Order: sequence, then structure tokens, then C-alpha cells
Amino acid sequence: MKYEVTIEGTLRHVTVERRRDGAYRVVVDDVEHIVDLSRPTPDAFQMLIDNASWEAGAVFTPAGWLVDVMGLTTEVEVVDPRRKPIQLSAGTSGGTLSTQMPGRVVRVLVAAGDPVTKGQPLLVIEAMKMENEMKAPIAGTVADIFVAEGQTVESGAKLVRIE
Amino acid sequence: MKYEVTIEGTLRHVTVERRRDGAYRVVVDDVEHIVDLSRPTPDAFQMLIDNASWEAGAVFTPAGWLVDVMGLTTEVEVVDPRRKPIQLSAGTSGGTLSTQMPGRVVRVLVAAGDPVTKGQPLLVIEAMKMENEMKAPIAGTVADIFVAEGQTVESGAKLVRIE
Amino acid sequence: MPHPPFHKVLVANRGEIAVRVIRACHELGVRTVAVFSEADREALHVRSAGEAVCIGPAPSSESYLCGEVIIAAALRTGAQAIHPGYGFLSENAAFAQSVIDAGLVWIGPPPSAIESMGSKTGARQRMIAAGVPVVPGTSHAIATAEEALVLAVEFGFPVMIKAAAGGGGKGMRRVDHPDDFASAWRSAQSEARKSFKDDAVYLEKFVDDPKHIEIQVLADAHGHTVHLFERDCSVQRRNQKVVEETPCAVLPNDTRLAMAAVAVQAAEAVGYVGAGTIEFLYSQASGEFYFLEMNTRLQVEHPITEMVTGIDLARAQLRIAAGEPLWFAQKDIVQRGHAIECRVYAEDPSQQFAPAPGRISGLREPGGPWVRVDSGVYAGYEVPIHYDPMIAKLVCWGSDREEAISRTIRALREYRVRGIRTSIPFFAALLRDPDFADGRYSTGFLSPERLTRLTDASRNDEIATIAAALAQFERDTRPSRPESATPRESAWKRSGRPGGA
Amino acid sequence: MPHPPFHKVLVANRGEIAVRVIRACHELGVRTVAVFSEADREALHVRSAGEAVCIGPAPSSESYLCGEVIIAAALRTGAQAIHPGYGFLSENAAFAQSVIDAGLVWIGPPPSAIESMGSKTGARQRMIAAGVPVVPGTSHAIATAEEALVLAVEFGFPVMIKAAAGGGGKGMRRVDHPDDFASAWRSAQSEARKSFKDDAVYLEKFVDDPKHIEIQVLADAHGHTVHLFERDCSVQRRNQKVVEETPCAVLPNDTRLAMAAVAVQAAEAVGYVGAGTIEFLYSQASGEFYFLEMNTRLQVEHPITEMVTGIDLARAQLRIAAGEPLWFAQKDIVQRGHAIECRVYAEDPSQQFAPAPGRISGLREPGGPWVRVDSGVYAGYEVPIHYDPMIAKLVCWGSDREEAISRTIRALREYRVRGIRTSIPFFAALLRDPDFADGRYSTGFLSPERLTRLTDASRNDEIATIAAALAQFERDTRPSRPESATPRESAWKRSGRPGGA
Repeated sequence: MKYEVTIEGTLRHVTVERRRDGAYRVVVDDVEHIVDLSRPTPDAFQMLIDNASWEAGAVFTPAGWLVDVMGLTTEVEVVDPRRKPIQLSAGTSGGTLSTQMPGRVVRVLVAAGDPVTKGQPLLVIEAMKMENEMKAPIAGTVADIFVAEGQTVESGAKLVRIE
Repeated sequence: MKYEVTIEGTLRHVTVERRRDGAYRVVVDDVEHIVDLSRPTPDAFQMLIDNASWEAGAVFTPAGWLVDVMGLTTEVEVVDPRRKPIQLSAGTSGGTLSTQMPGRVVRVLVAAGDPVTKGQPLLVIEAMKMENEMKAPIAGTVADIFVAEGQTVESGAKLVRIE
Repeated sequence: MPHPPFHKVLVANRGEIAVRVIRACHELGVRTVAVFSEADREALHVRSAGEAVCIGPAPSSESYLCGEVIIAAALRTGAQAIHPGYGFLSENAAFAQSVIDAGLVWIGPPPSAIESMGSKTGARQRMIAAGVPVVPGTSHAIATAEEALVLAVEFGFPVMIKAAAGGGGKGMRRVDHPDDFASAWRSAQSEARKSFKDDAVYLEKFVDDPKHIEIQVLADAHGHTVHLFERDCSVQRRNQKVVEETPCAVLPNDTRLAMAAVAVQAAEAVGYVGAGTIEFLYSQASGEFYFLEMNTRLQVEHPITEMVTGIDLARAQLRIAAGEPLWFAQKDIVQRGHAIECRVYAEDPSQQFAPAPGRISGLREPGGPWVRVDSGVYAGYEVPIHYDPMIAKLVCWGSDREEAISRTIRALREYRVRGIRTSIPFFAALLRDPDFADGRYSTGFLSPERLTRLTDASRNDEIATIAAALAQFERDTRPSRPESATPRESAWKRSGRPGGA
Repeated sequence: MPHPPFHKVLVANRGEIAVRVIRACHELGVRTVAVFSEADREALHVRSAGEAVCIGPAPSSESYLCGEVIIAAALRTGAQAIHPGYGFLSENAAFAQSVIDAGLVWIGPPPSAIESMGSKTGARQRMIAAGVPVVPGTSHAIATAEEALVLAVEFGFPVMIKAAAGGGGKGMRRVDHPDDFASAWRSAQSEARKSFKDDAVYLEKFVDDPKHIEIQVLADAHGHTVHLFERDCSVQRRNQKVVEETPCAVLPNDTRLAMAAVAVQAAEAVGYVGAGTIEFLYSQASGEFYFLEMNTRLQVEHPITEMVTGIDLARAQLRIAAGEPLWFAQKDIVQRGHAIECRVYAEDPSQQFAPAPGRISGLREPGGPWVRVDSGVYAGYEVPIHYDPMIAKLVCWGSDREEAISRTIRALREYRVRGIRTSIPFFAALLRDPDFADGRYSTGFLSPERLTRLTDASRNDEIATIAAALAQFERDTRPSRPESATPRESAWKRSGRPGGA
């Protein structure tokens, strides 16, 4: 299986094959690794990569894999080039601002129809005694506001759409 | 719901009712308790019994509930008297010796047809570098031997049937 | 077993500190009552306590800050005393007084001592009267720039001009030279007026690149006060302590002892009883130190002092509150080895430390020699959005500073929290930073640039790439298997020894 | 950071001790290689190490005992040294020699020292030569009862007659009085003949109600040997240590120092290098002590010595093996406070401690102040049937013995292992036993009667009854919900404060 893996803006070409002995052959940009994979718990990928012991957590989300290694979580996009058109049609968030963090909307700073610049604070979400400004991902006009002041939002909730 | 609960050979009559506020009313042999139950993890029963905080693990097995409190596991039989006939027809182990512990059969000490006394060692199972004699639950004659020397057995496996 | 200091204690807090106090109680044979908000029914402190009582809805203002409800719960459950932990009501003198008025024992200093240290300007004046060094400055507004300049020259430049009504850096100016004074004075006044509708400003000597050093004290109700040496709490982000250590790596011993003596003096000046902390600014350049404030409660970072002195501060609080005289003298308190604490926050270091509440799907806390985790969470726990993001503290001891650092790094490497993001990966990079290693860091250590650099240093993109590709491969080739299933078989089982592979 | 003693070390063991050694390596900046059997692919030591190599099938004889395969793995991975842990190949002089012959460093004593202490009778003779007190007795068979009686009178009654080929109590007789000697001699001979086809018997003084006390030593390759005081390991079941503590509660200080001096003498007599333990029998009645044997490796119970001395024994082993001279002198080694270890076994105390392997469905290890868990398992781990049932060690420190005991009881109360049965509930009752509390217990402490009593004392049938009834009720009333679903809602959420309920 060939994948295009994007991590922190860098694209890597990765080939994964399962060998007869059950181990995986993983080629990352021409560098070959033999990986023995075990899953001691459902959320842990315990890998012996050329004997080196590494462990990662990997959770599937619509936006890609959330992979944590040694405690640091990174979003990793894995695309099968053959399925690429389908993947792309799923679209990205574009002008829609979502929250990655659950919390309570304490202030909405814009109204529908307002023009906004990229990076302009649109609303403030409070979580764990801290206020966090949520900023416009693009410049444009506020088309929809999906939340109201005082409302509690879950992680991933859409907040504002900008056209 | 009324239950007959047997623990360590003692029978207790227990009534469980769910109150409107979501708490449980549990009456054990005429002593009433109000219990707020929470399940912080699927295997944990976190109970506030009249405010006192207790935690138990409870796992359902065909033989009854395996309940652990403060680390000690006890078998508890809970019978709904209305369903009693059905419960009884499931039968108990009678003259069949099973192993509660997985391991390897290192020696079979009897043969089919042998007369045995209650408590007589029938076979030896090794687990974790220790040999354990498995003894006859009743006196009688060996009817079936379900395992062979060298065989690895799982927990709950039948070993010998005595008639 | 000696007689327990109390029959039953109510712990008016949540999270790791509630668990910490409950542990101390249980070790002393004291029964415990936890209180919890509706959001905290499944919290660890409820699971840990002997009894637990719900005191209201999720917001602190309707639960953990409701003194009357908490006192009622104590009376109803037959608790004899209340331990407030830190935060919430712990430094609320009126609450302390209500506890006492209800016939209960307050496990903390007398309300008068809380009161004395509660107001910054009041505490400052009291400390000046007691002969404790404070940052040179004026405690109240100054009328004219000319008058202020005279004082500034007296304090010595650089000085800070600060808004009397202020906070958050507004109306604040640093002045390095007398020539710049007048214009800085005007702009500070103007900004103060705009920000606070009050242009009163005052003057303080600027302590360049200071360390935040604090001294732990313990005092009994019989007039004995001792100190338990210092903690260096200079690693801070947004004025919040992140990593603390003891002893301070660079504090000269005579300064250490002078600070400790001053701390005892400060505690005695307010008739202090119990565990308390005197915070100082320490200038590495001049070697001088200044009283900052006193925390009249147990500190978050108290464990590092415990690890080097062998004295259990939470137990000591209970015994002191029960009237016991101190059972050791100053000369018996000896620092042995070195201890470091890392505060584990549910925050995402890769997103500017944004709060990251959520369910902890998997948890493996580090263990082994001299590794202590004071945790408020467990596997399966949902970290709520309502409270402080600190979920645990990692405390490591070593026979010297190098051993403590290397052990902390080892423990961080073992620490697994899945399901939420935490500050854990950031610490290992921080402890490896050469500026941390030499010990001279000041409160300005965690600059935005350093935060970014340290976070980037903890990346493992190569491994993440392989893991993501394997995860996708497993997903693509085994579509019928549910995500949570565990394939137990290993390649080794099928292939035998890798030498043959 | 000082220079690491080695670049890379292979740890030839599994379970908690492999994890322990890996931790020490990582703290010193040493890379690690784990070895594992096919049954151990998911074991914690594999997850903890830097690299891991499969060395064969599940049975130890085909994996962890295969010296050649292990040495090959070390050479292939570029390891410089091998640490054997305890058990398995750790006291195999031939393996140690093979490691050295392969050009690797053996992290342990010289093979000659292992050899000297390996044979019980050889060690005994060598110790007698070195002036170390041994249990008075004859190291070889005695021809006639008359000859033996003369010796028995010389040793003083009671004496033991033991089968030379023996073991397991067969051919063993205790004789309290000269009049009974001849008949006991005959029956011991007869039983020895029946059991071992060899009627040779020998004589040993009977030490009544002894304590098992051992002294930890450390020796470098430059002729320095120090001791790290004693451990009391008298709480035993089936000759296996269960609970250990240090210091011993009842050992007079002059005896402690005399034993320690003898231990150093014993180690020096065999040219010992590294960490080792000299075991003694100590008679509380007479105050005398006798050499029993020397363990030429790290002991299971080494952590309690670490907790009171502050010296990391595993790190010390690595540094000594790298040729470093001891970095402290005898006078620098001070016992501070008290430490207790409980060995957590996967055994069912309610079924005569039958082995209880299986999957650990849930795990919460205790934490907080001065609680150390050296664990070889994790939540979700399947404890295999192939190896020793010890899954973890709980080690607690206190400023005195009472504090250590109460802290251990607190930690045991927090310890949650679900899915398998363990010896945890048994320990809390043991530590509360008045005969344990007074410290005078001997190796006979854990009689079958006491085992039963202690196990019964840990029952909570009332709570178990309520839990089982609730579990059944939930099952009966929510048949559609799968067993693993978590009802997250609490009654509190719906009812508000309990005061209103």
C-alpha cells in the first residue's frame, strides 16, 4: 500500500507491506524499516522498528490521524493516492472556524455581516479558568454564527463561518 | 427487585429499588441503605452508601458474580427467586473438577474407572513455577478425564468427572 | 499507632490536593469526608475519601466556594475539622472564622494571620515594621514626577512606574535612566487613566532578572516556628509556576540561611500557625532579596520540600491543628539530595498551551525509584472544563541535582496520557535546556521563543509517520474489525526469532 | 550530565527487575536492549527498553536461560555489557564467564566470587576460614550416632539432624534432649534412605525462632567494600519472602554493626565486586547470628535499602561495573527513616495463594508521598503462566516505622488490580497484626492459621453483597446495554444536593 503522509507541512511517500512472517516493511522516502507491531492495549501501537522499541497512540478522526509519540500529539494526514479524489471531496474547513477545545462561549465579538480580517478575534471561549480568543482563519464577511454567549461547546463544534 | 444473595455460605435477602432521583434503595436483611452508584470505569462500581464511599469490581460469570472489594475477590451468588427454577436447572459442577487457574497439566494421577475419595489428588497443574494438586470434589469413581499430561488448560477448563 | 489527631476531617477541595490531604488523613488514622460538585461525582478525590457529599453544581462559585454549604456538610457528617487545600477558600479569612465559629477546627493559620498577609500593601507595611526587606518603593501614589524622581534616584535605577489601580502590565513603565523619567511618568499616567479611569501611579525598584525563591515554614500553636529551607520557583509561564526545585542550584548558603531567618521572622510577626510560605524576589546580580508575599496555606509545590527533608507537611498541618507542639527542632531539619516538580497540565504545548480538557482514554503514570506522582486523575476519567487544568504533579528526588534531573527526564519518558494533550512532552526538553542545567535561570526563562523551541524539540515526526501509516494500513486492510479490538498476536509468535527474519 | 558508564546495556531478564534496571540505565544516559520470549512481546520491559530482541519460545529454558542466544543478541545490537537482574542466569558463574569471554562487561561480581558462594558447603567452609560465624554443625555426613551425639552436646541442644542428600524437610529431625538422640538419628536415617536412596545424615545446631536478617554490601574493583545496613526479611511463606523492612525493629545497634562488619569481611574474603547480600540467621533469644548464604546479585528487596540510604543500587552496579571507584565512604552511608516492601503476587489469598495468572483488566497503582511501585505490569496486560507470579513491589518510606506501616496500609488501600487476584488484600491485615507491629516476628510468623486469619480479616461481605445486588439489578433492568458500556450519569446530577434528597 502506498500512502502520502503529511506531517507538519512536510509530505512523505510511504509504502507499507505486510510480510509473510507478520512483520511490516515500511519504506519512508526510500528508507526501509522492518516493523514488528503489537497492540498491548487498543490505543497503543507498540513498534519494534528495526529492533528499536517505540510506542505511539493513534486515533482516527475525519481530519486525519492524531498520533502521539512520547506525549506529543501531532495531526498526521494519510492519503491513499488512488482514493485521493474522494478524500479531497470531503473538503477542508475553509472559512469555517471550529473549536478544538471544549468550553463555554463567554463573548461573541462579531455579528453576521461584519467584515473581518484574517486573525481578527471572533469570540472568546473559556475553559479551565482561562479565556481563549478564537481568531478568523481567513479574511471575509461573517456569514453564520453557530453559537451564542453562555453556550457550552464540545470539541470540534463549528463556531463561525466566513465567506 | 428481590434477590437471594449467597456469600461465603451465608444467605442474605436483598431488595433493590431505583428511586426517582436516580439513587438506589438497597435493603439487606431489613437494613436500609441509600446508594448513589457511579461507574467511573466500566469495571468499577463506585458507591456512596449512605455517603460512605466504597468501590467494588463486579464481573459476571455463569457461576455468579466475582466481586472484589479492597482487592479481595469473592464469589457472590445472586438469585432472583422468581427465576429460581431456571437458575437451578443450569446446574452446579457436581462431580466435575474444573480449574480456576490456567496452567499446564504436568501429571495425571488417576485413570478412568479408579475409585477416589473426596480430597484425593487427581492431577497436578503447573502455573508460574508452582505445582498445584487438584483434588477430588466428591468421592466416587473417575468417569472421564478431559485432559492429558503436557496439555495447557485455560481457566474454567473441565479436568475430571467423578460419578 | 499513636492517637489520631482528629476523628474525622472534611477536605474542602478537589483534584490532586484533595487526594493528597485525604492520604495524609488516612495515614494518621483520620476518617475523611470529600465534598464534590455535580461535575465531580466521578473525581478521584471522591473515590479516595471515606465519605463524600455533593455540595452543588459545577461552577466553583456554586460549590467549592460555598463556605456555608461546606460547613453544613462537615457538621452533618460529624467531621471535627476542615482542611481547605490550596486555592478556593484556603486564604479566605472570613471562611476560616466561620469554620471556627461553627465549633470546628480550621486546619490552617489563625484568620488574623490570613488577614494580615491577605492585602499586599498591608502585608508590605507590616513586613517593613518587622524589619523584613521589601522591594524598595512607595506603597501609595505619588503626586508629581519631580517628587517621584527624587525617590527613584534614592532607590537606584532601573525603577518601575506602576499604576496604583493596575494589573496586567497596563500603566507600567520601566525606566533605566533619570533623563527618561519625566516622559515615562506621563505616558504611564495616561495609560493608567485610559485603562483604569485612575491616573495614580507609584514607584518600585526594578529587580533585574530575579529568581522567585520561597521559604517553607511550619509553626505550632506554642510559639515554635521553623523553616524547611527554600524552593526555586522561577520557571514560570504567564506568572504560573511550571517547574520547581529544591535546593536552589545557585543560592549562596549564607543567603539561603538569611532568607530562612527572615521568613521565620515574618511568620512570627503575624502570629503564624501551621504551614506557610514566604515568597521572595532574589537578585542574582546584587545578591539581595525582597519579601514578595506570604501564602498562608499549603503550596502546590510542597512535595519537593517533603522529599528533601523527609517531613510530611500535610501530616504536620493536621498534627499542628490538633494542638501538638512541633516534634522536631530546627537543627533536626536537614536537606538531603535534590527534588524537582513538574506540574502536569491538561494543555496542548503545540497550540500555545491551550486548555485541553477531555477524557483520558489511557494512563500510565511513571514509577520506580524516587518517582512520586501526586495525581488527581485516572484512566477513563473525564477532565472537566470547569476547573484548573493541573491534573497531576510529577516529583522526583535524586541524591544530587544531576540525578534528580535525569530521573525526572526518565519518568517523563514513561508517562503516558492518552486521549487528552498535556504539557508532559514539553518538560523533557525544558530539563535538557542548557540554561536550566546551569541553574541560573530567572523568572524570564520561559520566553515565547524558548517555549516554541522546547516544544519543537520534543517532536518525533519520523516515528509518527510510521505509526500513522501503519494505523491507516490496519484500517484499510481490516475494515471489518472494530477500532477497539486488540490484535493480540505478534509477528514474533509466527516468525520465531528475529535473527532468522 | 556526567559521562554514561556504558553506551548500551542488554538486560537479560524480564518483569519488574528488567524495568528497574532499564530505568537505571536510562537515567545514566545508557541505551538499553531488552530480550523477550515469544510470550513476552507485550511485556512492560519490552515497552520500556530502547531496543528489544526476541530470544525464543515461552519456557525459560528455551529463552531467558539460553546464555548463548542472549550473548549473541548483545553482540548483534552493539551492547557493551549485560545486566542479569536476579534469578535466571544471574548467579550462573559459567554464563558470567561466557559474557566476559565474548568481550562484554558482566554487570555483577567476578565469576570466581559467584562460584565461591554458589555451593552451600563450599561457601560455609570458606566463611569458617574467614572467621565468619556459621550455624554450628558438620558440613558432611557422620558415620555413627555415638559420634554425632558428642558433637550435639558440643553444639548445645536443640540440634537438627538433616539428610545430606535432602531437601523439603525429608530426613530431618529436631532433637531437644540427649536422651532422644539415638532414636531420632535412626528414624532420620531411615527416612533419608526411603526418600533419597541415601541414608547419610549430618548435624546442625537448631536456631530457635530465628529472624532472617541480611546485609547489603557494595564493593568496587579497587578494593573498597561498604555495607548499607540490614534488611529484616523474616516474613516468609513457603520459604519465600513476602514483606521486608529496614531497619529491623528489634536488632540491637551493636549487633547490627557487628553483622555489617562480618558481611564486609565475607565479601572481601571472596574478592567480591558489585552489589551483594549476606544472609544471616539471627536468634533473638541468644542475640547470636550465623552466616546463611550470600546472594551474588541484586535482591528483589533492594529498594528498601535504597529508600533509607538514598543510594541507587542499580545505578551503583552499572558504575562499579564500568570500573568507577566508590564515590562515597562508609561514614557517608546513613539510614534515614524506615522502609517496607510488600511483594505483590498474582496469587489468590482466599485459595491458599494459588497462582492467578490472567489479564489485568484494570489497574491503578498507589501514588503520592513516599510510595514507590516497582511494577512489571500495566492495565490490559496478560500475566503469563510461564514465569514467577510476582507482578510488582510496593515500597513505602516513613520517617519512622509507624509512619512507614501506616503509609503502606494507605497505599494498599488505594491499590486496584482488576481481572486477576493478588496478594494485596492480605498485606493490609498482615501489617495491622499486633505481632508484626511489635517487630519481634520470626521466620515462623506466617503459620497456616495466621494466613487464614489474615485473609479472613480482609473480607468486606456487606459491601460485596450490595455491589453484587446492584450489579445484578443493572443487568436485569438494562438487558440491551452491553456489559462494557459506562453509564456516565450520576444520581447527583439528576437529584441535586443530597441534603434535599
